[in-house]
Amino acid sequence: MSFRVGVVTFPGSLDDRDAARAIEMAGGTAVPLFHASDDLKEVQAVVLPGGFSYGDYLRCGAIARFAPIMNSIVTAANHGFPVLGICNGFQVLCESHLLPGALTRNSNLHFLCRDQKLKIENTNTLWTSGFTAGEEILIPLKNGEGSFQCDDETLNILESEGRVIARYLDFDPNGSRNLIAGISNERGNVVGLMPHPEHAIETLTGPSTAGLTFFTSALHQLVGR
Amino acid sequence: MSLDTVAIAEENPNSVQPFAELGLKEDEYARIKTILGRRPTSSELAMYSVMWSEHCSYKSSKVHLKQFGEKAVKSAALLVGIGENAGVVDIGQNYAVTFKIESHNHPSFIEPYQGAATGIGGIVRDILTMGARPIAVMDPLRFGLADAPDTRRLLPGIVAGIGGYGNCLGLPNIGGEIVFDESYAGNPLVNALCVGVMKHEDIKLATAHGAGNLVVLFGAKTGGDGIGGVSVLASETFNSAKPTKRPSVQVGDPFAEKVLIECCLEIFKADLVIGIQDLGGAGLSCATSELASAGSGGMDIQLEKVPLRDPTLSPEEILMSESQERMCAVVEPAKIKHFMAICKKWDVTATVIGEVTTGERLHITFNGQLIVDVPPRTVAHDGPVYNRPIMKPSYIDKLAESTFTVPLPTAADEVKAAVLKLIASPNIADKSWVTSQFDKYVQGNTVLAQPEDSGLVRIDEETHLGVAISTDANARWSYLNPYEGAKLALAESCRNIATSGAKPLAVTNCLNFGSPEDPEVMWQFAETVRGLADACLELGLPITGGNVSFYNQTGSVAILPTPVIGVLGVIQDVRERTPMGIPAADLDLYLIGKYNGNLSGSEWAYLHGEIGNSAPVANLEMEKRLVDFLLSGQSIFESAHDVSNGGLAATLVESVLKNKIGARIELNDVANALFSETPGRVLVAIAQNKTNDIAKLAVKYQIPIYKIGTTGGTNLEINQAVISIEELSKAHTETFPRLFG
Amino acid sequence: MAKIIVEVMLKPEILDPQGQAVASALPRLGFTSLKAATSVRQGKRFEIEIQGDPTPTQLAEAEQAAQSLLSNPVIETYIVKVEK
Amino acid sequence: MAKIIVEVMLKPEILDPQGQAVASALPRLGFTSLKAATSVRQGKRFEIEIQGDPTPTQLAEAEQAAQSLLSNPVIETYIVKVEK
Ligand SMILES: Nc1ncnc2c1ncn2[C@@H]1O[C@H](COP(=O)(O)OP(=O)(O)O)[C@@H](O)[C@H]1O
Ligand SMILES: [Mg+2]
Repeated sequence: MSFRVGVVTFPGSLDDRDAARAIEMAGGTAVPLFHASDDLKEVQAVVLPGGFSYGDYLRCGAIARFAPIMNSIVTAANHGFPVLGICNGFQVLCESHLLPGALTRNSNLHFLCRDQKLKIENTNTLWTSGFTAGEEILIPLKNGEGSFQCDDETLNILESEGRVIARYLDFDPNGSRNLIAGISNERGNVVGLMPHPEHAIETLTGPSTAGLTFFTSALHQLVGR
Repeated sequence: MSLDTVAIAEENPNSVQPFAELGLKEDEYARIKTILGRRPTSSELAMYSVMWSEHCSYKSSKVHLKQFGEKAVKSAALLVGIGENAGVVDIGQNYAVTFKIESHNHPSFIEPYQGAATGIGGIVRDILTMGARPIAVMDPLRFGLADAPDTRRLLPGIVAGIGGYGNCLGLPNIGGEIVFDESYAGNPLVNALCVGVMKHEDIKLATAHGAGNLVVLFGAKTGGDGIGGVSVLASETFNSAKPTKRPSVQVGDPFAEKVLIECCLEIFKADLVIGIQDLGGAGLSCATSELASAGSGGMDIQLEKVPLRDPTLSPEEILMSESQERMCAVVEPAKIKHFMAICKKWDVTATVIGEVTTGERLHITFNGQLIVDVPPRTVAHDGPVYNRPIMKPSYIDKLAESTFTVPLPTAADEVKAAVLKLIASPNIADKSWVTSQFDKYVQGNTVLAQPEDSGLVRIDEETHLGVAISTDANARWSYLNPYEGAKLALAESCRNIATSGAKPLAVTNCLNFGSPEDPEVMWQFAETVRGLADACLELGLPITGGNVSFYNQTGSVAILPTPVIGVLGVIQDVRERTPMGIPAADLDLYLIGKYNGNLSGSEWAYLHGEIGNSAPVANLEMEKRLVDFLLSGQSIFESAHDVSNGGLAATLVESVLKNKIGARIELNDVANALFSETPGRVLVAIAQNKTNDIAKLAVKYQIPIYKIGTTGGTNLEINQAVISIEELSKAHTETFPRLFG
Repeated sequence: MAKIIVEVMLKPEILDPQGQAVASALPRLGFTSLKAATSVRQGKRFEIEIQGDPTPTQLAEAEQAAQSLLSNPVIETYIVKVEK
Repeated sequence: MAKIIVEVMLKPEILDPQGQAVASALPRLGFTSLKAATSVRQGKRFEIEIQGDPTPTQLAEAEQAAQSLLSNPVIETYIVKVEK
């Protein structure tokens, strides 16, 4: 059975083709979705890719959130539809209130591109089930506003419910609370991740192939293999 | 504000015009009058003045640059040569690649962030204009001393600007240079390179053919950017009340450019343009006159149709505006609807502003009044040409006769201290404080990027075809001997390409110099061009384009002559590339190529306040063999890293630090061996059972090779000197964060 | 001509690295009297310029825009005002 | 407790991509009455909080800081004021 995953292109999306490549490499079929349409084209999951939607001039993801495609995604996600937001996609998910908190300027105020070690904290989400608990992986991180911030109450909820899916290891790249690199919603179908798994799918172009597991995880769960 | 029309110019032939304020010489102004048979209108004057500026007309450099065409070998790979927005080369499999470097030195000094950002924006549009999808950028940079306060203002701003714009466009930054020297104080160099790829049939040219075809301006609206000089004209001649001072600073909108890129690529794919030109320096003046000049007919433009961001702009200013993120295309009427639909999809403003005519003249009207009536060629191509006086500077012979000494370490602890000192110096230190602000991963095809010898990008995911690019300049050698300096820069760039496993194919350049009106600077320039042209001939490489930046000086003191050379290489299978870092223990380390111990122009000498007395003499015949040696040996090299700035010491340390695998080295004449920057050398690591293979290659290509050590352990050991990887790493990485926070 | 102004600041409990960078630069650059500042925060200011006085609809929409678009209520607060 | 406020805006003739992004988003999101806005500009707001009223030295230094650190005179203008 084919596994159709939509990849949304907003004006200013950059890593959309890379996300599509990762989906295909994981064995799925990448389906391009355009911001201006609300048609999800019968995909079984959606990836919101990295980039600078609408230039991200106001706040990252602030304008993308209002795109027609997001209406469909928000509605579907509230009914358990799988969504992975990477970098700018994570920012869009927070702005859309599908995920709590917000991503703010890196604490050193610079854009930062580096190979970042992560610890996978939760393997119960759709997008992380292929990892072993506590697994350490190395994948690229590249953003200017990746510092995860939220109030204490939200943080407590995220931690106590095990919704922190990945944490930065060995190096704090941006001042995120509790070194949070990625979180999920309550149900585990919506995941936001600041680093870029789609850039760690072949050793030729990335620091590892561990990123592929995010995509194969969803594939295996949804196709039931 | 009254409008100066052609009719008025004919009626009032003797009106006083501020040509000098616009940078035109008296005889240049006279020449315009001769061409037109009357005085120019203020709009025409504005057009001629910018198009005949040094920046646009190459009036001081033209006579020299001719050599690039005259001497060049006829290369079958060259699909589009010098003269277009960027040259195009054939890399096989029906792919064509275009690449070019441009300078944005002066704007970056005034406003570091925006100056550098718009530098990236401009070169990317040049590449896009050829019909190519931009796939990567690079940024060779030069600054005054690293700890000077002005460098602390400039460097972070320039770096943030390059990242801010390039990252937002989704272009991986795959390399560049950062060099500090006091000669660049008050005059930093910000050069930007872009490379793009297309299929052969997609190549586009800047030309306007076919009477009745439409001229479309699309992209950002036109504002008052970059027209400081022309406001003088609008105010002093035609209006007693001066308009508000126009900003000469151009502000970039990378999002607008990103959308423009996608829009253009979709337009190209649907084959909707006859010709296309980006708007860069000199804005619409340049785009219209160049399109018309390269075409078969004339052109009529209705200037009032240009969408404005600032409604108070005068026609002169509209013609001159350097607002970013704009393009100009020539489109057949039958295709205009489709063209406009694609623009609409991407939310890009597009306006028909005129059409191609059967005549021979460029006519520009403003609300029905004729304000420009010129033969386009006279604006775009027939600018003045100067054969400026040249004079060999006296410092050259004085230095050549001088002897110089620098302290050299001998005992083990001295060697250790010297290596640590060298690798902590700003020119050699780790640059990741800078390069980590650039996205090198986007597009998912980056195989090698900084700090590798060259940037290497995959072009085709199925066939694994790829291209490599390196940019290099050694300004100290160019200062000592500009002819050899240019040759050496080209040789180094080729070597960097081959070290990574790619075959050098074509050359671009950005020649950064002081004032051409200074005969000594002009001599440096002439010698540089001669050297580069000779070197290209000898290496059999075509020059596909480039850029000249003059007037890089503070007061009467010129920068070091800085020819930045970019070489493009091709690699058939990117999986075969050779990385710089030592990948494993128990490999043999070989130094390929012979050193001569000369420390002139070296970083070690510079650290002791010395420049030396003579540049090395480039041995291009040997460099050619070295390239062949490296390409033939690709399959046996586990890693390869060339020896350049900082000598073998820097090469060793960088090779060790990349993967944190140590090495044990034995050297005779240790200090010279470590710190001399003798060109033509590469450090390679091979498996110990490959000794025979490398020896055979050495014989075949007559390249001397020296086994200097083995890999492994947690130290770099050089004879008796033992330096732990930790100590190396600390020395190498702490400098930039300490300087720039 | 009037301007509807929207001022957006990070909530006090949210880390403000830009404000912090300014705070630490001030004394370094010799502005020693400002060392006594208890806090430095950096926010955004939007100026929406309109012809004539703002209508009640415009003010209401500006308020809504401030809340939904111009600020993120998770981390920011805003104020809407009118300047002539 | 008082606040020295520094407002920094791009000069009117300088392109403001941020303001433009907001301007084009407003009508798209249904804030139609704001479509009539003649311009939308985005700038920065700094709040320097101090104990008690600002001294003349503090104000003078804030002015200087606004000019040299907080704004870029090549493309921006600033205003310094005090809020209680
Ligand atoms: N401004 C920059 N931007 C991107 N990469 C840079 C920059 N400066 C230096 N680099 C990278 O750092 C590495 C070392 O630079 P350099 O010592 O000049 O190399 P080489 O001597 O081999 O040409 C190269 O990979 C180069 O591309
Ligand atoms: Mg090198």
